[in-house]
Amino acid sequence: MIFGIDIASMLLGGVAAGMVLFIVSVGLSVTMGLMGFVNLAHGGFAMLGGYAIALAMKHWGLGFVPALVFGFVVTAAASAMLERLLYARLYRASELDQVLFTIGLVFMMIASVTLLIGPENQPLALPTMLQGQINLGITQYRTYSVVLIVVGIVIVGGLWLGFERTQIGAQIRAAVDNRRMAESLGINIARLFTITFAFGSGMAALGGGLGAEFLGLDPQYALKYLVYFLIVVAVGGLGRVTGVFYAALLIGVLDFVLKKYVPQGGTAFIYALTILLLLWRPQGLFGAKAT
Amino acid sequence: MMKRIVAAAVAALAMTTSWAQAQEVKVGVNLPYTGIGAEFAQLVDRGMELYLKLNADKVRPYKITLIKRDVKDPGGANAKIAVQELLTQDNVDILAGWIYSPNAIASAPIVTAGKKLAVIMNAGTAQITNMSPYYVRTSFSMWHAGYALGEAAAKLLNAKTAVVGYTDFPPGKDSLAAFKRSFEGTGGKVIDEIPMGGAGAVPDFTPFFQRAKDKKPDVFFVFVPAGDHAAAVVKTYAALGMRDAGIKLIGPGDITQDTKLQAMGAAAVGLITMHHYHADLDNPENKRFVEAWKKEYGATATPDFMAVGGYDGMAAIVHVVQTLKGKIGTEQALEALKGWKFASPRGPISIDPVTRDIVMNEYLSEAVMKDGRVFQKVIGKIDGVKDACKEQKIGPCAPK
Amino acid sequence: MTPPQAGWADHPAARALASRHRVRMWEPIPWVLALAFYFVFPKYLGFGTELLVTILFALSLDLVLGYAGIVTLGQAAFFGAGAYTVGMLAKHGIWKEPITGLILAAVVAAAVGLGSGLVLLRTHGLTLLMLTLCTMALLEEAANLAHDYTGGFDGLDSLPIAPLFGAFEFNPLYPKTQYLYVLTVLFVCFLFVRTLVYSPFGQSLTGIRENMLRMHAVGAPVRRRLVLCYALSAAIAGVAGGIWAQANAYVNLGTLGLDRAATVLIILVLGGYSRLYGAFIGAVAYMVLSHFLSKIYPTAWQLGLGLLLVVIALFARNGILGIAEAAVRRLGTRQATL
Amino acid sequence: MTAPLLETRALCRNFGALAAARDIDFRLEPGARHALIGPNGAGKTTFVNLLTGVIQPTSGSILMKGRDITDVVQAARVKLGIARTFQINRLFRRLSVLENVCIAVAERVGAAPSMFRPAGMRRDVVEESMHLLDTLKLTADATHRISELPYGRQRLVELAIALGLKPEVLLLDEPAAGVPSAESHIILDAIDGLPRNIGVLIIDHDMDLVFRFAERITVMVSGAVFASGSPGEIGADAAVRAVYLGRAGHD
Repeated sequence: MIFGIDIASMLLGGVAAGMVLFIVSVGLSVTMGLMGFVNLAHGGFAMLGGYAIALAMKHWGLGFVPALVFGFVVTAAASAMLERLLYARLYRASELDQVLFTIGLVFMMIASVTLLIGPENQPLALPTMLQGQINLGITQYRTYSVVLIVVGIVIVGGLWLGFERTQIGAQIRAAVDNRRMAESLGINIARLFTITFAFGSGMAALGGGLGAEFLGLDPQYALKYLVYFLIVVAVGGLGRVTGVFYAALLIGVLDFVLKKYVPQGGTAFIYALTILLLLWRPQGLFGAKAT
Repeated sequence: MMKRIVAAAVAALAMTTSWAQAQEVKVGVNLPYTGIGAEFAQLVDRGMELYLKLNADKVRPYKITLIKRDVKDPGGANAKIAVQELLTQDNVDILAGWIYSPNAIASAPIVTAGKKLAVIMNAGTAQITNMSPYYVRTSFSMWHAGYALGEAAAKLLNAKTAVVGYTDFPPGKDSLAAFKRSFEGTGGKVIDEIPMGGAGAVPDFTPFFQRAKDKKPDVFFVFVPAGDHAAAVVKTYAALGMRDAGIKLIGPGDITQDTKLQAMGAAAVGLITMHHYHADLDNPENKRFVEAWKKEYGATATPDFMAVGGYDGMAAIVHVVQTLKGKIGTEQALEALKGWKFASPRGPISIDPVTRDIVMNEYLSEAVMKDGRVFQKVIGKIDGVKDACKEQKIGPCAPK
Repeated sequence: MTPPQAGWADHPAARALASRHRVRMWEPIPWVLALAFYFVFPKYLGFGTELLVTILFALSLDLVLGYAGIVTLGQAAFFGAGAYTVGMLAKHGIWKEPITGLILAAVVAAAVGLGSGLVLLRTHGLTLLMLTLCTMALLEEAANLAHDYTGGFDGLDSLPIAPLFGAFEFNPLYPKTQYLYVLTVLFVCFLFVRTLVYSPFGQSLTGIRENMLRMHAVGAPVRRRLVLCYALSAAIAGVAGGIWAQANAYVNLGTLGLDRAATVLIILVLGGYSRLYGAFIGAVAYMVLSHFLSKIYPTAWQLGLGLLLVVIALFARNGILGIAEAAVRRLGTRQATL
Repeated sequence: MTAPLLETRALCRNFGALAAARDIDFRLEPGARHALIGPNGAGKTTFVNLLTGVIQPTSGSILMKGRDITDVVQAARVKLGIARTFQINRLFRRLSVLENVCIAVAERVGAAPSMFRPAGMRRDVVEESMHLLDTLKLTADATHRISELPYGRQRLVELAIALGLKPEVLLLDEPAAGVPSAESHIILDAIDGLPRNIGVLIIDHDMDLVFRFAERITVMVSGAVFASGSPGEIGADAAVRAVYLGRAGHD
């Protein structure tokens, strides 16, 4: 029984952490897979979105859910503009130029937020009903973790449906698999890129807001979790929604379990694990075989 | 005739310059104005500036110029260059700042070579003041609160068992060592020690706290760096229902840093901390300090222990300037500070003439709800606490 | 097939190829400037030393990234390996002599490069990026965990580095010796890299960068070349790290971090990669800007830097040297191919 | 009878459920001028990739002069004398034409591992490369970057690189595709000028070129050898005409 409770709490904690990773990383995976664009500014969009959500709640008294919607929309719109104006110019540039450009963008985001709002952590108060503990029958657990898991499942389900059942989803899948083919089929790639990019950034914003309870929210957010997001994307495979989902859960749960039982190891495990996984399957656990 | 005028002019110029030199004292400040420590830099910076502003009459007739340098990160290298340039290019009379211990450690050889008074306003690793004879600390060492709390936990909170969770970097290990030594020395038992990730990014504390909860200790002693780590700790503690499980969360005041406390809200209620300062301390100096702070930086702004480190550090510098009449000789400056006493917002403080570290009161406080805000109620006080690490010559503080 | 005839060596293409490695008119300029810096800015020698070390580090990255086309985010692993080699040997009283210390640093870093290269260089793209990044992060964690030897988060301070040639002390406050020492080492390493990139080996690295499939098809042992290049680059990065530790008498986790790896990448791309002198231009531009912007306006230097990076990436694809080359070409001046 | 220059025995390669090469028995004799034809997707390029070691066969073996080289890696097969050109140009686009060839020649003569002597000072390499360019009428382009050349001339550089390896077996994957017809004779002339002991296998869709060049033709369909014989035999084979030439005729 004790053992069961232990397992349950570990799974709940790990899966909840994994959900946050998933929500932020999924956009990065799809944009990187679709556009082949190394977008290191993705964490910046999560940070900006998180701020939009936190500030809307603080200054306008918006509820948590409306604020999340607001954050999604604002970030998606802003990123769509950035994509049209700047990103689009670099689609054919080398990986390195893309890295340079997006790092520059992150610096600007961090500096702007620091100047305009301040360097400090931005508190994001959850609604009372999401705080505290919930009785799950076999065990008590943190309400918000459970909520996050439910939200994450809803999101992954929605994304899956969107990917598998909608026109635009089919187009994205086609373009991820073979961009030239998709273009020759008359898919408007530029429009597809903008939509995907905006949507991915919007998701990052949601992740920034939803994850603030665990990860906090400050200007440096844009960089400090980037490695984790990249690990999830690399392990999950580029452009794979379900791949990112499983990878995020895997990393979330393993990280949780290892930290709980072997805290002395620090984050070393997760790096070692990533190295082993990527050596075993360089295209990611769920990625398509590189051609 | 012409010659004489020129000579007079030169003499006058020479006088004005030497007069100006006597008037102006250059203080080279190194703080991480950008990067993850920017928030802390701002607090210390404001503390210094506020002291100068409130005590303009005490500074006169001298002029204190702050030359500020960004050290960006705790990496050490940038701090080293900053300190070196403050010494060799700006020819500062006094050095000040140091948020991060690694920066203070990296700068130590340069401070020693530069032979200038260096006032540490935050960095808390115990042995730092041993690393250069010119270091004087107006902030705290991890041992001040950690050691005091170990004793208090056993005696005042009647704790028999404790789990220690700490951020896995030197101040965290210091804090663990300090708490463990006094807690076990007073009859308690530390049943688990949990390193909780590095100081860089705030981890998700859930797995660590889950582990602590499973051990069912009387108290859970947590040291994490002030700021975002602390906010996450309090949230996680509340969310995992550890209070209902009868586990008291205790720690140095970093977990109830004033700037974060109100945002923690009800989750913070019941936290018990040992620290040398919080904004709710009841003494006239602190009342004046907090009021001035809010007037200066906005009604929602609040000073905290970092701010008071900057504030008291500047008080020490002004004392040196006044005592030496604006001509700063380093040996004399150190002499002037040894045994210097000051009525700080944190209560009476002095500089230990032997270790050049601060001597101050430690307050045991409990966070309670009062008038719709979280209030830190003092429930115990220890006067004149010295850094126990150096007092008892333990581990890294032992003379080599 | 008729045998190769003599006389082709006079063809312009052959002559261009044969003269490519010759020292160009302007090449002494950076070295003269570096030497002049010593006399003109004696107060800035600390900064200058850091700058020279950064150039050396960026040069090591240029070799793998600019010439062999290996996009890595883990170059600081080798910098750190070199720095910790020097630091740990000195702190624990095993080896204090600086020059041999650098050789040891190079050997250790090369061994790390060889080992990790053998395993990692089978991959490419994002996977390789993540693998190099994670390897570096793993080393950083290891250095943190082994604090009894490495000093952990605090690092190892006050390293007892012996005087250079037994005569020249490393003064922490006035790093004159350090500056000249680093400059000399940089020069030696630069000559090595320069020779290497113009050699047939360097040419084959360029071939691998330009078209790996073709290199396989001409019978080149591609992976062996890449691993060798990776190890050589690691050795140079190790020298950079080692000399950094000696000049600062200090080593800590920052030598192994992502910050350092990302910064050196920015520097190289900013200056212009696969151009040898891109490392110089990039390091000077980046460090001078960040140093002085942060002095004038400490809270906002990052904004200016970010803007600069964005502008460079958008409008000057080949970094600052790329802009210069384009300008020179537009002026109609004959430009030797680099 | 001496062993053939290159031989495959029951060579198979599957990609998942798809058999891209099925039981291919193939012989390339010394001095052969052999053409491999077949409809798109017949597995011709896969076959070349198997011969050069880019991919490994699922089963079967490859022999060179009687020696089993199935497990020999790609680079080592080049050293044994198997060279190829690619269907789509794979060149060092930012390097000069001369350098492109020099890289191959340097690799062959064993100069490439050398780290100290400047590449341009290897006169033997440079002169041989220049000579090759001359053979292919590329001398005037020697200083140009590949990216500055028209596609057709880039094809010639492909060939020059392969010739720079002094192969015994030369595999040409559509060497004339994209080359203006006025220049395609340069390719055939160059092949004609090769020593007679070299075996050449050419894959092409250009039937004029194939029939002009080949002394023997193998037809592949769906990953398997469909027919093999002299140009006359293949031209007269009704089945071949039905599956391939006939269809091509309708295009």
